[in-house]
Amino acid sequence: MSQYLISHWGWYPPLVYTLMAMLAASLVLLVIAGGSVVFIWMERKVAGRIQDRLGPTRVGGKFGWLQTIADGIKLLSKEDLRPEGADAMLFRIAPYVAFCASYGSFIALPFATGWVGLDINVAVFFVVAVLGLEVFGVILAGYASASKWSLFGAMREAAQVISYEVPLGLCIVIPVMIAGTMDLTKIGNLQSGWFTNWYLFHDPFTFITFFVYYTCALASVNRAPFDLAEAESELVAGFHTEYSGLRWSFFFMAEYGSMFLVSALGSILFLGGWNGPVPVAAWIFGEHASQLSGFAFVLANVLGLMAFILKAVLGVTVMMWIRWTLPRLRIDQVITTCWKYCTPIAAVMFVGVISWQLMGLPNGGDVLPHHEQGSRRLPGSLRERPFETGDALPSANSVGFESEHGEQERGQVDG
Amino acid sequence: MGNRNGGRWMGEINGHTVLFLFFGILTCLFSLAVVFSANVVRMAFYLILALAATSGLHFLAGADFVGTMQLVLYVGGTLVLLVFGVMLTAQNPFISLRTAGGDWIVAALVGGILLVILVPVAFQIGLPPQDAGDIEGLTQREAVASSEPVSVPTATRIGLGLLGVPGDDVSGYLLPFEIISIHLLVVLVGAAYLARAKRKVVVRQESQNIAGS
Amino acid sequence: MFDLLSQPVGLTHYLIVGAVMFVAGAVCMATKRNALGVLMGIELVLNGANLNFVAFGSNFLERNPAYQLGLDGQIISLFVIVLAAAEAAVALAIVLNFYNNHSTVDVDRADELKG
Amino acid sequence: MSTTEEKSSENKVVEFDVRTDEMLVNMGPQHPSTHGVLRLVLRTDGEVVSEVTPHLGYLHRCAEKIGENLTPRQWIPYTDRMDYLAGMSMNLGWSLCVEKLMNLHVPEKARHLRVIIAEMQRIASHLVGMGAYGLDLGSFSPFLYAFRERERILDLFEEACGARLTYSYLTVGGATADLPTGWLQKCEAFLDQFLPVIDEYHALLTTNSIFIKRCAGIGVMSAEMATSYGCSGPVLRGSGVDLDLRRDGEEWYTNMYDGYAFEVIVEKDGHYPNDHVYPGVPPEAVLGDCWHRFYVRMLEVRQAIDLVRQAIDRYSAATDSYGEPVKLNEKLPKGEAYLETEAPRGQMGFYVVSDGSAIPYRARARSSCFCNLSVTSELCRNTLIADIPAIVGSLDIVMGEIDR
Repeated sequence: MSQYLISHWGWYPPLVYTLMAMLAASLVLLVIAGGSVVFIWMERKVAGRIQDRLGPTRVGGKFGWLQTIADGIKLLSKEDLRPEGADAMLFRIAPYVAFCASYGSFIALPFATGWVGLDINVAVFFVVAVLGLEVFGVILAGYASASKWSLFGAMREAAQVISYEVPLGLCIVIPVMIAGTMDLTKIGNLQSGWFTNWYLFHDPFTFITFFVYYTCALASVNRAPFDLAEAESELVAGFHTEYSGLRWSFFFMAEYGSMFLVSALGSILFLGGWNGPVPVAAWIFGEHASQLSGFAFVLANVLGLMAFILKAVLGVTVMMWIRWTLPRLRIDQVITTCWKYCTPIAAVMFVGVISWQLMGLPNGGDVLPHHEQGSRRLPGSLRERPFETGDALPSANSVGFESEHGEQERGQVDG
Repeated sequence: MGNRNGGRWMGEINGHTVLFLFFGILTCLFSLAVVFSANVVRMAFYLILALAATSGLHFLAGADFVGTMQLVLYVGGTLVLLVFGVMLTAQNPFISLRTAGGDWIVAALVGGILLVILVPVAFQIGLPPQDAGDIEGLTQREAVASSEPVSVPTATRIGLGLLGVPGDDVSGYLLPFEIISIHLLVVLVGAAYLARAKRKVVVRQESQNIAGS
Repeated sequence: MFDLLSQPVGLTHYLIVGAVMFVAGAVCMATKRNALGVLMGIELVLNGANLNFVAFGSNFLERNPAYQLGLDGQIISLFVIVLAAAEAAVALAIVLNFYNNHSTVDVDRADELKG
Repeated sequence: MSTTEEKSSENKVVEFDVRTDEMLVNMGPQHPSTHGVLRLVLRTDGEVVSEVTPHLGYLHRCAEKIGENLTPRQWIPYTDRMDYLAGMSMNLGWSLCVEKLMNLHVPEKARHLRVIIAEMQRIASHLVGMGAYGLDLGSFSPFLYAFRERERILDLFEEACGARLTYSYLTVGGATADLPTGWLQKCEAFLDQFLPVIDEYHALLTTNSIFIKRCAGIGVMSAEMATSYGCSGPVLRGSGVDLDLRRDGEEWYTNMYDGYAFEVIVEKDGHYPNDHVYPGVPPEAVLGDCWHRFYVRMLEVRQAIDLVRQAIDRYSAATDSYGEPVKLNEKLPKGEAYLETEAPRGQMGFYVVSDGSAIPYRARARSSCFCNLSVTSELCRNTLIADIPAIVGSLDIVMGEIDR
């Protein structure tokens, strides 16, 4: 489209590219904003049902589905207050920083094979990295508000998020290690076929890892019982105590964006991403979606997209369920949970998965036959051949890249 | 350089260029903002933005692993630490420490000289050779002057490089890697030790008596 | 020299951004009185240099193939990032210690050599 | 953190890592977890609170002064607004006090009616206390579960007296009206439905491991401390002091519970009466901590159910009157009377002095929550900020009663 505008209409190229980038960016923005509208509505409904009441019922008909929009309009029309002692510039910009971090990580999140904003081959890493930047928005908001409650919230958030990145990273490394790639699209496609191919069922260690991951993800996006940065019974509203109107809603959008993101990431890493529990697309089209083309590819991808969104939304729902059930931990208990429980467990799981792989024990994918003779059967480390020429590989093998399928792969390399 | 400034290049102003300009200008702007801002909290904020924009430049240069590392370690780790430090010491008299005018003049002078040295060097080194025949790899260069930021997997090769497996464009770095690992450990211990100042403070103990009874 | 904007992105572009960062960092180190400001200057200098390493190693840029660093550039910049993290931790510990003992973070006040 | 000299043998020297500065933080009067308009001034060093000073009086309405201008029956609605979560108990306390002055014995049926109402009110009040405590610890749903059941009690009260919050039902001489027909059946139906629901609360809060982590061992108050501060009610019994005015109070009050079988809810030898029904004390809990105060309330709810059931039987068996209230301007005998009753939050005392006219010369209330609140600064010293709501919430205060 850019090329068309330049060559046929003779537009000034930098302008065209800027416009195109802005167009794409606003599309993602709409997805996130729309997503958080749905999630906030969902949260109210879920909370209502959990608490034996109905939740919103009036605005927009029977299910109150316009309630969030109405609230959004109310928020838009609210006065944008700024405390007198606040650092004006930082106070204004902090919500956007938090939002941009949550928003930026969506760039690398694939929704189905090939349907991704930017196909980075270190996507897992990128998503976690950008999501981690959300902490700056919170810290700045807390500092700039010139309120002690906000400062408390900010300091808690900083301590908590930094701590939880360690076990979160360890948990993420495990599926990455099994897959042998950091490319989320590839990790997703490697789990195609029956649900036993999901890394959740890869071996007992990954099964536990998933729950550790979920706990850490919960903590890193500040959801109950780890929502200490905004603990309303202690810190009034924590870091966003002084915010009102639209700026406040940006924090909210960031929160719901991150919630979706971590559960989407979890579903790609452990729950097979866009692959359903049964290989439906493969039955219909005879091939896995990643190998299809044209209309069949789109159709299979739409199926996959639905499965993916379903899983991610399920993850978000469980987060809501947890929030409305459990009391809040204390900050020292949160940090203890991180360093005394999550980190050691994740480390043990890491070693466990390595041993499982090295010993060549059967994994989940062996229980039900894999549909395609695709890449899953290849050993992780050698799947992407690091060098085009085979001469470097003997040394690679000599440093311990052995696996059950090493023979086969080496044969290919030699040939 | 004039001979390269033809219509041929205009067509190659593309998304890559626009993004480069975006990130490059952001980087320069926020770096300068760090210098000219007096408030230490804002300086930290500008630094965060400058380094985040730098990681964008890394991505554009095809070094996506390094770019992500920059985000994780530098922006997400080091700078959070720095902001922590800023907030721990951010008492009113120290938030904005003014620099004397004389210092500014000297610094500007030194900085200007440095810039005057560096920029021409950048032009000399960075430019492609004028004479196409001079260098053997020219055709290859033409090929790699790519128009779109193509994602090339670098992480695997970097990882192997760090494990000491040399490849065709990477050397083995096992020893430096190990040294840095040890270094990090030493630094961690050292920092933890250093930060523990021996300040003695008296607190009342009633509550513990109560707890014990 | 000023038609850089009309050219595809090359090594020069990166080197200039790196130079600006480097100089900004150097000036920052020289002028800031807050110890943490000096630390930020160091980070800028390191990043300016880092950017150069990445640019030299990049296959993407219009450049003289004589300056081909390959992935070594990226690995070196990784080392720099890691070392910068370590350096920041130590420097921060020193600053905090200094703050504890002198109740200030003004480096101009750190002119006595006793414990 | 400026002093470094040792002041007394009680003090100890602590090494601090980072130089920090103390902050004064206002928790309240507008704060989600201060239960009304209580203002706590916290002196904190980071998350650690070194001193808590409660500030009162934001809800002061001169109720006692007003009591000197109204007849006792006219003052009943003002007692409703003291502990507005247990209006019936306030009415009862004042009525009994005035009856004591007048030496007026209520009929047998009125006595049992009062037990039914007072114990139902205790359930309703403890439900709020429990739900709000969940809120203080960040758990939202138990609050609504508690309110769901409380609504049904309020429905019953509404049926009996027409009001849902400020009842003015129990009054000098008995009650303003008899219980409507069918009320007892509804009440029994409620109790049958409510009893199994208590297990839900225990699952959501009492035995929840996060809940236990948050309150076990926090805000530990020894028995000596509790008695020396004049604490009462579940706060006192949570510290292991065996005192319940329903059993140990003045005869004028204990007469009301004559013939009722109940045990005072207090820990003896590591066990609570009836605690076999519910999960027992977790190993982390220390006698006198927040968890015990909470648990005592929960067990009192269970006990109140038994008491209501007994009272319903006796009420149905009684044949005399429900107790006609005295005239609105009934002359009071000259003299004075003081009576403490066991309200849900502790010993609620009323004091009346009469010079022989219909309007008391003095009307005073001794607040239970005021004494319970007075331990706050002692309990909250050197805790974390997050413990403040946990401790203050476990005292279950109502500012309306403290400020009056």
